[in-house]
Amino acid sequence: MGKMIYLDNAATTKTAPEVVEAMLPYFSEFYGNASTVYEFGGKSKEAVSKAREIIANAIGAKENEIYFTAGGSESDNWAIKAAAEAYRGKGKHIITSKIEHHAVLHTCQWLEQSGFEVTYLDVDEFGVVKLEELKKAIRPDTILISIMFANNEIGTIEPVEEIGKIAKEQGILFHTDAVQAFGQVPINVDELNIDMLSSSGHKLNGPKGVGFLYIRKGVKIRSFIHGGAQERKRRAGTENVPGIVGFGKAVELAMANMETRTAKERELRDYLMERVLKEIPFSRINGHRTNRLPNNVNICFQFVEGESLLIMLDMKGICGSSGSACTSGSLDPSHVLLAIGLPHEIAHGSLRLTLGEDTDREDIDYTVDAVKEIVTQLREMSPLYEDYMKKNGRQE
Amino acid sequence: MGKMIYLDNAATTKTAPEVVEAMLPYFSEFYGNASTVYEFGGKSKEAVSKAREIIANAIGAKENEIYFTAGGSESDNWAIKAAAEAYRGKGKHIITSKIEHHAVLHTCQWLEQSGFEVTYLDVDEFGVVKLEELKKAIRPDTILISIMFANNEIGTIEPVEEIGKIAKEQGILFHTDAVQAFGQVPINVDELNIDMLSSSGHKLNGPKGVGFLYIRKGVKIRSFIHGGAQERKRRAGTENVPGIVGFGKAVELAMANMETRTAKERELRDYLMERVLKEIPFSRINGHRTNRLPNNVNICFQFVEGESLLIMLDMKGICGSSGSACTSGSLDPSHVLLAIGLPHEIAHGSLRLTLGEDTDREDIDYTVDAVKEIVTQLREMSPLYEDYMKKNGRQE
Amino acid sequence: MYSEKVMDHFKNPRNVGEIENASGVGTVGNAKCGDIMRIFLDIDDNGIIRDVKFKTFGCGAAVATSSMATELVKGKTIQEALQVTNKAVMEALDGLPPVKVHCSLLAEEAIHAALWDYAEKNGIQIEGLEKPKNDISEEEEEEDY
Amino acid sequence: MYSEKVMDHFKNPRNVGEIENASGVGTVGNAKCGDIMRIFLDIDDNGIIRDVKFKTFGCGAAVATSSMATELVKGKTIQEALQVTNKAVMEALDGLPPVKVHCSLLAEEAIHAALWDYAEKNGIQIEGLEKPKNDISEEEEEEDY
Ligand SMILES: Cc1ncc(COP(=O)(O)O)c(C=O)c1O
Ligand SMILES: Cc1ncc(COP(=O)(O)O)c(C=O)c1O
Repeated sequence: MGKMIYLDNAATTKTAPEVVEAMLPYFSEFYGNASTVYEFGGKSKEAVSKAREIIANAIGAKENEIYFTAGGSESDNWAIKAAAEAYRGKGKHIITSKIEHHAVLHTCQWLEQSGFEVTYLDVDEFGVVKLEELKKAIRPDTILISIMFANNEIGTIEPVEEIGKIAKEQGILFHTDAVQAFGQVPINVDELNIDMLSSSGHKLNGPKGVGFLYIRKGVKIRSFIHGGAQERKRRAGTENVPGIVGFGKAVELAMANMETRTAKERELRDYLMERVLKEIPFSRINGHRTNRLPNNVNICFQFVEGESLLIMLDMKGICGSSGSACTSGSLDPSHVLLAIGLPHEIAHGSLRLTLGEDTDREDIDYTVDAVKEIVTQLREMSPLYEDYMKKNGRQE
Repeated sequence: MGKMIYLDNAATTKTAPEVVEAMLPYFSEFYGNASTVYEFGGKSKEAVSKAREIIANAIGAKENEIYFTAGGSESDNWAIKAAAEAYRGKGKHIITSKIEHHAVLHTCQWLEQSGFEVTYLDVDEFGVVKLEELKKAIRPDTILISIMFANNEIGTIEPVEEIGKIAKEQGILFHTDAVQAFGQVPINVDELNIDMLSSSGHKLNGPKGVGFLYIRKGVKIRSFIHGGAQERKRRAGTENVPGIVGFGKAVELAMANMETRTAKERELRDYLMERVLKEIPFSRINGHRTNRLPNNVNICFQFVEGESLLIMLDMKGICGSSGSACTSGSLDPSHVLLAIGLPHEIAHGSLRLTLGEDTDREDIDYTVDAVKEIVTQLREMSPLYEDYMKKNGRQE
Repeated sequence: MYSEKVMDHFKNPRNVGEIENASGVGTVGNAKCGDIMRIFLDIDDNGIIRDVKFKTFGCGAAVATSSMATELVKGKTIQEALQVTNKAVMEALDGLPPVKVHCSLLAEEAIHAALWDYAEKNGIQIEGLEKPKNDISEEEEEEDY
Repeated sequence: MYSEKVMDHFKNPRNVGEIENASGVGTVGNAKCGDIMRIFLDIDDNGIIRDVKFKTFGCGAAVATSSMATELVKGKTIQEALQVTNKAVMEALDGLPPVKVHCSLLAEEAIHAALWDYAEKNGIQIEGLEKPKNDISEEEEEEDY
C-alpha cells in the first residue's frame, strides 16, 4: 500500500496499540470464563470489573449501571425495544429525530409495526433538534425520548442538556445514542439527566464488536438478549473479556487526552473547512459550524456524486465517506442530509472527512488539494454542471 | 499461578495462538470498516468473506447463508424470536426441549408472554429427546422446532437427523443450537435438514464475542438487531473484523484436526469415567454413555454439593464446572440434571469436566485422584452422608 | 466491490466529453436518484456511429457503464447499437454488484434516448426503437433470502 | 466471589464433626435447595457452650458460615449465642455475595434449632427463642435495577 490518509474515523478507528496490548493476555493466557467459580475465571472477572469501573467513571455513572454489549447497534436496539416492552403499560408513544442512526430509526420503525407510535422530530438547517417541536410532541402516553448526542454524518451536537431537562420534568425516559460523542465531548449522565446511553468501542480506538449500554438505576428495562445470567442477568452471552478489556483501555486513553486531542482536531477541522470553502466553488458545509464534533467535516460539492468522489480520493490514498458507512449498499442519499433540507442531487454529492488523533496539517493540505482536483475533474464530466454553466455562464 | 489443569472447555476455550495471530493485523493495521468504498476497507471485507467461506464449507452451507453475530446467545435469540415474528401468521406454537441452553429456554419463555405457546419436550434418562413425544407435540400451528445439537452440560448428542426429517416432512422450521457440537462432530446442514444453526466462536478455540447464525436460503426471518445494512441487511452493526477472522481461523483448525483430536479426547473421556465409577462410590455418570460429545464428562457424587467440590478442585489447580457456567449465580440445581430425572439433592452434587485438545492422561489421573480425595473429605462433613451411613451401615 | 474492468473504465473513462452539434443527444436518469447520463452521438450518412461522447453524474458504476457503452457502440451501425443491451455492458465489464445493475440499464436507455433524438431530428423511424423512458425507476431490490 | 475470610473458613473449617450425646442438635435447610446444616452443642450445667461441631452439605458460603457460626458461639452462654445473628456471621466473614446471604440465615437458624433441641431435652424454656423453622425459604432475589 502506498500513502494512506485515513479520514473516516467516524466509520471506525484504528485499535490503539496499547489497547491491543491490554487485550492480548485475555485470549490465550487468562482465557477463563468470567462467570465461573475458580480463581482462573476470577482473573477475567476482575479485568471486566476494571473496565466497567473506567467506563462508569468516564460518564459519571455507577459501575452497576454499565452493561456490556456487542456494539452501538445492539445497545440502541436494546434500549429502545426493551423500554417499549417495559413501559407499554404507560403508553405507546416514542419521540426520536429524523437524523438518528439507522440503529435507532429502523428499530423505531420496527416498533411501529407492533402498534407503537413514533414522532420523528425535524431538525433545523444545521441538524439541531428543535426543542419547541419536542415539547409539542410530548403526549401523556410518551414513554421514551431517544435523541442522539452527536450526529455521525454531519457532526452536529444536540442540545442534550435541554432535552434531558425536558424529559425529566415530564417523567419520560431519555435515551441518547452517544456512539459518536463519547470520547469526543465530556459527558456526565447525571448532569444531563440521561437515563440510557449507547456507546461502541471501535469508534474511539477500541476494538470492534463491543459496546455498552448505560442504564440508570431504577430504569426497569429487561433483557434484549435472553439466556445466561451475565451482566447482572440483563445481557446474556459469555463475556467478551478481551473486547471489554480493550474497550476499557481505549476509554482510559481517550479520557486522558481528550482536551489536547480534540483541541488539535478542532483546529485542523476548521482549517480544512476554511480552505475548502475558499478554494472550491459551489461547496457548502453541512452541520453546525461550531457546535459540532471536533473531528467532523461534512461538505457538499454541487454537480458531483459522492461515490465517484470517494473512489477517486481512494486512488490518491485518501479514505473518506459519503454519508454514513453503514448506509452503503443503499441507493438513497443520506436521510440526514435530506433532513437538514438539502435537495436530493446536492445530498448525493456529500463528503464526510473525520479526523483522528494522528491526522496532521500536511494530511489536510494534501487532502484539500486532492479534493479540489477531483471535484474539478468530476464536474467536467457532469451533465448537471454543463447545464448549469450553459444557463449561468462560466463565471462564478 | 501454580499448576493448572483446565477442564472447563465447555464454558470457554483458550483462543488458539494461531487464531490470535490471524486476528492481529485487523486491529491496528487493516482496521478499515468492511462496509466502505475505499480499498483499505476492502481488505477487511475480503477477510470477512474468507472466514465466511471457511465456515460455510465446514457445515455444507452456502456463503450467503452465514450471518455473523456476537455469539451463541444472540444467534439463539435471533433464530427463535425472528422465526416467531416471521411465521406468526402461520401459527403460534413452538417446540423445544427441557434441556436447552438458557439462551433458548429464556427466549421461549419470553415469547410465551406475548402469546406464543411452547412445548418443552421431555428427555429420557440419558438426555435424549423423545422422538415419539416430538411427533405427538406437532400441531397444525407449529412454526418452529428448536432442539440443540448436543447438550452443554451432559454432552448428550441429540437425534438431529431424525428431528430434521420430521421437521421437513411436516414443513416446520428446524433450528439447532450447535454451540457445543460444532467442531466436535461433523455437521452437514443439508443432510440433516437444518434450517437454522447457532454457533459461538469461543467454544472451539476461537475468540469470545463472535458467533454465527446459519439461515437456510428461503427462510424468511428478518433482523434481530436493526440498523445498518451489514450482513446482507440482516444483522446491523459494524463488522467485528478481527473476531470474524479469528473465528474463521479457529474453524479451519478445528475442521483440520477433528478426527484425531476427538479420538484422543474420547479415549481420555472414557478413561476418566471408568476410573471414577470404579474408584469413587456413590457416583454416577450423567448423559448418554457413548452418544456424547467427545470431550464431555458429567458425574454426580451423592452427598456432596457441587460448588464446594469446585472450590476444592480449584485449590488443587483444577478448573471444572457444576452445571453450566452460565447458570452460576442461580441457586437452583441444573435444569438439565432435573430433566433427566435426578432428584434435587443429587443434582446439586454434579461435576462437569470438559477436555481440551491439550488434555493428557496425566491430567486425568491427577484430576481423578484429586476428586477422590475431595469427595471423601466433603462426605466426611456431610450430614446427608452421616444419615445415610447410620441407616445403611458403613459397608457399601 | 467493483471488478477490475469497472475500475479501469472509471479511472480512465473513454469518450468523456461533448459533441457540438451532435446528431443525437440523450439524457436519462435524474439527479434525485444520483445518476444522470448524457450521450452524444455523431452518426454519418450511412447510419454509422462515427463518434460518441458522454457526460455522467453518478457513482463509479454509472461512469464505467457509460464509458463501456460508448465503446460498445462506437463505429457500429444504428441497428448494431440497438443490440447493446445492459447485459452486454455488464458482461463487458465483468459484472456489477447487484445494487448497481440499474446503472447498466441507464446506459442502455441513454443510447436509446440519443438514437431517438437522432430519429426525431431526422424525421425517421428506427426499427425496434421505442420511445425511451427518461428514467429508470428504482425498484426496491428484492431481498433474496 | 468470596472474601478471604470466607475462603479461609471454607478451606480450613473450624469445628467440623459430630459430638456424641450432644446436649442439643439442630438440622436446618433441605437438600433440595442444596444446603443442609447440622450443629451439635455441648452445653454445661452453667449454660455455657463448652463445645460445638457442625456438618454441612452445601456451597462454599454454607460451609464458611457454619464454621464461623460455631466459632462465634463457642464458649458463650446460651443468651449470648442467641445474639449471634446472620448479620453478625456475615460481618465476621467480611460479607457474602448477595445470592449467598441465605446461607448466613441458615447458620443462625441452625444454632437456634440446636438450642431448641437442648431446651426440649431438658424441659426448659429459653427466653427469646422461638421454635425455629427448619428451612429458610428461598425467596427469588430482588432485581435491584
Ligand atoms: C449450548 C449452548 N448454547 C448457547 C450458548 C451461549 O453462547 P455464548 O455464551 O457464546 O453467547 C452456550 C454457551 O454458553 C451453550 O453451551
Ligand atoms: C451514531 C451511531 N449510532 C450507532 C452506530 C452503530 O454502532 P456499531 O456499528 O458499532 O454497532 C454508529 C456507527 O456505525 C453510529 O455512528
